[in-house]
Amino acid sequence: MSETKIPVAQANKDYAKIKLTGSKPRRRKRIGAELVIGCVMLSLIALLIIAAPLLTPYDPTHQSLREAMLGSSSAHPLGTDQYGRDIWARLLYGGRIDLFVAVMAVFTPLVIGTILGAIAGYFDGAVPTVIMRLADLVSSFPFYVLVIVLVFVLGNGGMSIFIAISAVSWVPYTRISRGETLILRDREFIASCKASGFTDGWVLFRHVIPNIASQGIVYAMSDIVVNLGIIVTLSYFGLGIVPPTPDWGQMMNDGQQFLAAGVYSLTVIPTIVIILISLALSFIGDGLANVLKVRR
Amino acid sequence: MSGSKWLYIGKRLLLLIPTVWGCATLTFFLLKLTPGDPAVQALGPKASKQALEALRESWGLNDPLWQQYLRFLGDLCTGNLGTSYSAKAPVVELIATRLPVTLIIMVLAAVFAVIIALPLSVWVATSGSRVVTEFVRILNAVAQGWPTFFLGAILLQIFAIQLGWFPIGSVSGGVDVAALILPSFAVAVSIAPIIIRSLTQSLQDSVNSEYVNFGRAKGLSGRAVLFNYALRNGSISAVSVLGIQVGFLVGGTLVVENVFAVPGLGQLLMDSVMKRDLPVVQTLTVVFGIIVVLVYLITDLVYGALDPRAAKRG
Amino acid sequence: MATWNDMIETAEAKAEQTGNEGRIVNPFGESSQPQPHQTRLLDVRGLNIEFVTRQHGRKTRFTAVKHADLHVDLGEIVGLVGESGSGKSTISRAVVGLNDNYTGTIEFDGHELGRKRTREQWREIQMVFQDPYASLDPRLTVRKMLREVILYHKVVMVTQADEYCEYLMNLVELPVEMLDALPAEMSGGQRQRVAIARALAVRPWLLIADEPTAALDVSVQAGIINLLMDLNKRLDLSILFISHDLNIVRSICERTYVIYHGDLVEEGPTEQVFSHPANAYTRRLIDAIPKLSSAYVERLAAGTNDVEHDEEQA
Amino acid sequence: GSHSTAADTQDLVVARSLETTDMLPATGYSNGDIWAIQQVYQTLTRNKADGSGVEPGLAESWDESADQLSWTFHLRHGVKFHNGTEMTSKDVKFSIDFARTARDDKPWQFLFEAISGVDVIDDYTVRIDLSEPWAPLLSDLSMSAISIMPADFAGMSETAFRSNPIGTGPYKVGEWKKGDYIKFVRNNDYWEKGKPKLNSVTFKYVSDANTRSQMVQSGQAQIDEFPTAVSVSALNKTKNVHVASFPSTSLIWVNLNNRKKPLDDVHVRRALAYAIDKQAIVRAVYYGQAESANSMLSKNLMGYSKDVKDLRYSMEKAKEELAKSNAPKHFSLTIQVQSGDPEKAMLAQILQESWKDLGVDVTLQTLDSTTVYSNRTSGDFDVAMFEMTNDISDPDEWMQYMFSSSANVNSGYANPQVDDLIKKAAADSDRDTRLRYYAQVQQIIADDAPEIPLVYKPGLFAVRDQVKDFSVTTLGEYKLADTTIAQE
Amino acid sequence: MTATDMTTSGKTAPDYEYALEIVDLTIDVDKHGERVPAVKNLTIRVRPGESHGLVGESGSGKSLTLRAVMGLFSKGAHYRSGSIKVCGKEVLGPSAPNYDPVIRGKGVSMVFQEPAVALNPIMKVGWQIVDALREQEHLSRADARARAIELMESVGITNPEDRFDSYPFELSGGMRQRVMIAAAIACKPKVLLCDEPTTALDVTIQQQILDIFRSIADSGTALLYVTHDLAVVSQLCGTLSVIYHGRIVEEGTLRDVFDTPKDSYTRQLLSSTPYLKGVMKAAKTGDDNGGVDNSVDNSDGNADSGRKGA
Ligand SMILES: Nc1ncnc2c1ncn2[C@@H]1O[C@H](COP(=O)(O)OP(=O)(O)OP(=O)(O)O)[C@@H](O)[C@H]1O
Ligand SMILES: Nc1ncnc2c1ncn2[C@@H]1O[C@H](COP(=O)(O)OP(=O)(O)OP(=O)(O)O)[C@@H](O)[C@H]1O
Ligand SMILES: [Mg+2]
Ligand SMILES: [Mg+2]
Repeated sequence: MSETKIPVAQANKDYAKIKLTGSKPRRRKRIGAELVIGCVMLSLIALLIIAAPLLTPYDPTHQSLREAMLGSSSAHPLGTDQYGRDIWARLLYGGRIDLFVAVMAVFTPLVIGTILGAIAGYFDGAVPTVIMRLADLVSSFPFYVLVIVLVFVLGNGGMSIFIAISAVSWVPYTRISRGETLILRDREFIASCKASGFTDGWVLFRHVIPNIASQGIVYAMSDIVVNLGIIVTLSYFGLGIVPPTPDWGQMMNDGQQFLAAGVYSLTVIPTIVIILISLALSFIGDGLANVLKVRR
Repeated sequence: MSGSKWLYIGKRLLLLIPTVWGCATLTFFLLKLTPGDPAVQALGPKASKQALEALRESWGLNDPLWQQYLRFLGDLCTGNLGTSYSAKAPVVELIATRLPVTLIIMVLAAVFAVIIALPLSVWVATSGSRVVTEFVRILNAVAQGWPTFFLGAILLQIFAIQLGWFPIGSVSGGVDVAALILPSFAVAVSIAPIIIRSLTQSLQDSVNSEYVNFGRAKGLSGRAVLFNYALRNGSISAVSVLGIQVGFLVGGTLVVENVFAVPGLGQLLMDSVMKRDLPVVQTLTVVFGIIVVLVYLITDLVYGALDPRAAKRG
Repeated sequence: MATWNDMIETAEAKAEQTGNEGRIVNPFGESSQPQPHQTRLLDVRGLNIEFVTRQHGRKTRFTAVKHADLHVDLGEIVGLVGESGSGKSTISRAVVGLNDNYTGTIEFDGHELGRKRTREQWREIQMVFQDPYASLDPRLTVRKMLREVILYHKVVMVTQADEYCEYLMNLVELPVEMLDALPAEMSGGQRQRVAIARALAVRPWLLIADEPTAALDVSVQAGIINLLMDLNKRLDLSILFISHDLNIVRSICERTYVIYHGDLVEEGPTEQVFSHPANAYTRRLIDAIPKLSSAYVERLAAGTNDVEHDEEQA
Repeated sequence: GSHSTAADTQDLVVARSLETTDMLPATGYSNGDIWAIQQVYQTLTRNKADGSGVEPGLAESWDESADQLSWTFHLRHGVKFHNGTEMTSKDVKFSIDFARTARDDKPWQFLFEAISGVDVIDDYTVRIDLSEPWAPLLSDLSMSAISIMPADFAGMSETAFRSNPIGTGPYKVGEWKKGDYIKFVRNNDYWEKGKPKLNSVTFKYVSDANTRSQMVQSGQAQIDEFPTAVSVSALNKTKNVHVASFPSTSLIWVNLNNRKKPLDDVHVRRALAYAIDKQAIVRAVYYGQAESANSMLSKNLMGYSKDVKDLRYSMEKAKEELAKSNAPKHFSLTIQVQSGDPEKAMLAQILQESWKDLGVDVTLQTLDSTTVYSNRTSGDFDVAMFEMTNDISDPDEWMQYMFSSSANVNSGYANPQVDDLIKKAAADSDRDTRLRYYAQVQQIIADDAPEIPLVYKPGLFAVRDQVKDFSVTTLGEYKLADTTIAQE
Repeated sequence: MTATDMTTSGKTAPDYEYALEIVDLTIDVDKHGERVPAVKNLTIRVRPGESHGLVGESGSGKSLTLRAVMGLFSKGAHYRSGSIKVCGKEVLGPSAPNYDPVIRGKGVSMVFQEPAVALNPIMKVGWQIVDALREQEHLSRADARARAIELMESVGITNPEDRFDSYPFELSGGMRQRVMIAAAIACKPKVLLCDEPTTALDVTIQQQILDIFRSIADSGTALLYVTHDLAVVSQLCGTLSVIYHGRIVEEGTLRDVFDTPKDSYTRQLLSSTPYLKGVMKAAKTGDDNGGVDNSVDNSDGNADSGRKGA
């Protein structure tokens, strides 16, 4: 049989044969040390919070006014607050609602904002304009007015805080997602999807959004800490999580009046936890950015 | 500045109209949704029911909502911003004394944030050292997790009480900038982490970019490359992040104003919401809307000045 | 699992039986999809494409393609050459349906293609893009990518999809194992083969290859071009081959169009265009082709290359 | 620091928890307004420092007619307004008429409803006619709301006057930055010779309690109004700073909605009252800087009876009472708390926990003060917490306000016997009789528990040692006319 | 083309034989957490005024080599051993373990592959030439500007005065590449490295750019020209090296290598050029062979994993 092809570099051949063991290739996505550290830190904190009943005999809401403001002892490892409640117990239980609200108030806007941004970036015409104008409007509306007023309308508590934050914080996700979509839209694979005859909705949800989601997800990591900060701030104005549900914002603010008396521990203890979470999320954010970075 | 630039600015300023209308409308209905009677606030808890009713009538609070809304829009269009229910003074007057405070805090905070963020970001981006990266990461986490009221208390304790460098809640006539330094710094600390993150990211990108390599290949010194190539390019994206953060600050400095006893718009806003002082809240949201639009415009102009490609992108 | 060779053998055996000489027969049998009726598969007449660009707020009209008449016959490989920005991609995007903002008519198999195409019409014309690094969804494995388009267009049943994917991999001469690879794990040439496989998956009649080798190494280019020629022959696939590499066009195309600033300035059988260019621009283009003078290549071309065997034995 | 100059210039800075928003006497109602109005304006009668009654103010003396329906006031001579004009009867008539006539934005008007007319007898004599005998009149006239202003606002419009107040007080308004501070400067023509001694007094609005303390600690301010109880010991330890405690009329109490089930059942209310450990509250919330309250009348007001037996903490009794009631075994209550008030929030949490043992499921609802007060007026609440101070030395206002069936404080409690006692007490001019009536009312209220008194709070002030002769009256008036600042 | 003013100093007899001398260079890169050599014992010598081609497929280590000469290792690339001398002076090697950047600009300079990303996007192109001149030649602003305009003209930029104030994004690819060349040769480097400078360009433009390089070399500058396009090499270079998987597999003069390639890889490279018209036609008409090798076009990314998987 005579060679009729364009001769090609034969030497390549040895290297070219890809030997893949099994049917699925081992796709070792390199999970960086950052992601591991961050996840371990966060899981530890989460574990403590979930296993709270096992780690403390105290009811975090149980007051014992006669045992208020005790220092650390074997009975109360972190002491008690001004109601005589065990601080360690409050710290453990306090994370439940805070983290739940903070995470949900990131997740929801992340999903909504990403979809809206993708739509705004992918299509031309009136709908994107409306979305972006709305985003402009919300972002020029003072955040705390909206939150505070919503908390008044809906009654204070985790649900209101969640709704209020969500109502505002979809905007950055929309902007991020739109920006990414605008870039992606010019990439040829979107054109190639369209050329395959896929409808716009199909392309949007199966190709655009999965490819742009990573940026928003990475941003969301730092947003969780921001949300914790908002909960703390609302507590400062007495609009946070409703007592007696233990939460960190309330704990910090309970400690606030003691600052003038030179007692810092009440505020410092929950602050340290939030800083640790912030650190963990920062690791996770960077780690995720590396993992989610779509290799070209 | 070319003619087209003015045209652009003009167009952007036109955007103020829908923004103002949107902000005002949103506030109007939100406040109407909230329980609480402004008349009670105005007359105090001891006032009689008849007095309350009479006051509500005279303020038109008993009219149908749409009438109130139309009247409100009419007032807004004619620039009649009304009189504060609680301070019983013209809203404009209340806001005018506080506006400079807030503006100065915003500007100073932006400046401080840059002063904090820039060296740290450059340090991380250029050193390439793990230790530095982690050190700055911890700084960021601490800045993010530290509640503002606590930071404020500590700053006051150290710089106002121990060292006596800055006044607390100055009572001098006019605006005492010295009293605004600590609050601005506290604000800067709270926004610095986000700026550091984005600046580090973009600096790292630009430090590793091909144009920086080419700059070096041409024989430029490290400093020249850092400043003219890496930093200028790297700061472009940070400018918009800073702009958004500063925009967010408008009215978001409530805690700082409370803790540092500086009378800014945030505090007025909080008080007015609490007091159901509709005319003040409405005017404030409009003012905030305008400031935010202007901040974004300035951001975009700075962005455009830094990045010649922006003009092309439109 | 059937190897490529087995597959080809069965295919060829089938081909012999059915007298369908030279065509690879789909192991799943010819589907119910209709075959083209016309020899003139694609007929573009008076295609005019304008872009409106905004610069500093001013609209400027720019005609990217000027009254182009162009046709591709069944089983033909037609070249379209021209310098960067001359409008090659613009034409191809209009033909394939990515740009509906044109005047003129695009007829396919005797029917005019409307602005809104049916799924069937989308299927008939497929395109391979210039940059294999950008034209594949980076998140999807080859299998997912192929399955998506196969199932979307209902080319085969779900249960047969995997087998059909393997068939496609064989068709584009990729190892079946690579079905589970991500684009990032593949070389440019392999990606381009995947892109071709995806285009062929829906059994198009016309393949538009928009500079499919421009981003690839010379050594890799050859493989892709071989593949395209092969497919053309085996599947009776018509190909509109767009390139600015005149060497390649000269090697594989039967007919060639030369485009210059949106004008189709020359059209004719490739050999004639290259040896007797009628247009000055075409001449300039041809003159610019770098000439490689290598005695070795000459010997190779002349078929008198025996050195290689000697060496290999040594 | 920059604080060593206070003594040289005799400029006093008071860090205040409340803002001054309205200095028109008849309309300013918050303590932030009243205590500022009192620096600039004066009234015909003045409250004695200990709150036990009134003494002459701008009126040097007065006579009551035999039928108790007409009072003649003799004005002090030579009192000048800040604009230099002398105060005369026509100013008094104008001011009283302005305060008492029905206007939709005057919150105090109800106090002066008994006044039927004001007549100018001569430049220094004024007669006030009453529609019925009214014992609290002299006290009422000491209210800041009825301060003496120049007739016709000295030619200004009401709005202009509101921002540029003119009174006869020791200080005049120097600079007023709304929402920030108000600065009073010495009135050199003040009628009390040798007063005031300070050049200026600045009321600086600082809502954050920590910051107020810090201002005094740093010398930025000389007085901090209402340091938190917990910071008292730390402040006392600070060099050059001490905490001064003045008697006050402040009462912290729990308002129950007597109309709502099951609070309409007296046994339930008593059970709730019994379940509150006031002693523990005094310790945990006030660090001993308060006193547990036995009566719903403030301790330092005339009429207070220390013999009133309150429902002392006893869980057994609470449970017994509850057993007597027809309340369900478990029921829920909502406590409304004002946002931004950590003290009440803390009390509410303690109540929540205290009542849990009775099977009461308590929800806290944080609302802005406007809504809390609106709800109190409209009866839209179960339980709410309030602090009350009185503005006049006579208990009538308090009694009317808190317990009468037409009370502004809407607890829904209506007891004809109480109404009758209050009415009789107001009409009676005999002090002892009045006291007896009031003691009776207090015991009835204590037993019926329509409202539950918690603690009496003193007025705490963190003061730099250099401040001399600063005092606050029981009714909250800042005595700044004698105050001086010494070198530190 | 005004090439006269480009490098006059090159004509005076230098005290070194090779303007660029790379000996036994080995460079490691991080791959999957391991450090593997990507350039192995590479030796290339270029005389002043000579154009040397470095040819190889994608990923063979061409850019790494050039970057080593520039001392511009990116993250993940590490110098291991060997020596690089520019004009007789060792810039990287046993006696100079840390790259000495002093040599950049006047000693050695480089033209990058993608002018779109290698020019500072927010700086006017003129200034990107001027800043090199000012830093290295200590020219005044005005002098540097005048010189930059001359340079721009010399690389075939029409209306250099106008173009001076353009931003890179306002220029076409060809123009950008010219600007980059002008900036790279601004300080008259003795050695100019070119990393596929025409790959992104049209044939017609490519031809013009090649002319510029030719005249630069003529003026005495040593040119190390990296490409995978053999035709370009045959037009420009006198000598060439063929690199394959980080190793030089063949070197010599253009004629030797092109006419009698010894290494099998070189041969396949030559034979894979699609200029074999006759062969092509045969392929179109002849019968097909099922046994085509499956994947002929691999960058070494897969090669490596393939090797490891085996
Ligand atoms: N969406 C668009 N909007 C405005 N102008 C466009 C658009 N798409 C293409 N053009 C312009 O149309 C002209 C032709 O572009 P086209 O992409 O068809 O060129 P090409 O021949 O494919 O070039 P290349 O070889 O670089 O791919 C160019 O000048 C380009 O700038
Ligand atoms: N910084 C780096 N980190 C890790 N690996 C690298 C790095 N730089 C290059 N490599 C690897 O070294 C090998 C050679 O890369 P190089 O860029 O020199 O190739 P090249 O010959 O220039 O290819 P091309 O023609 O595609 O430009 C490649 O396999 C590449 O993946
Ligand atoms: Mg194209
Ligand atoms: Mg390279």
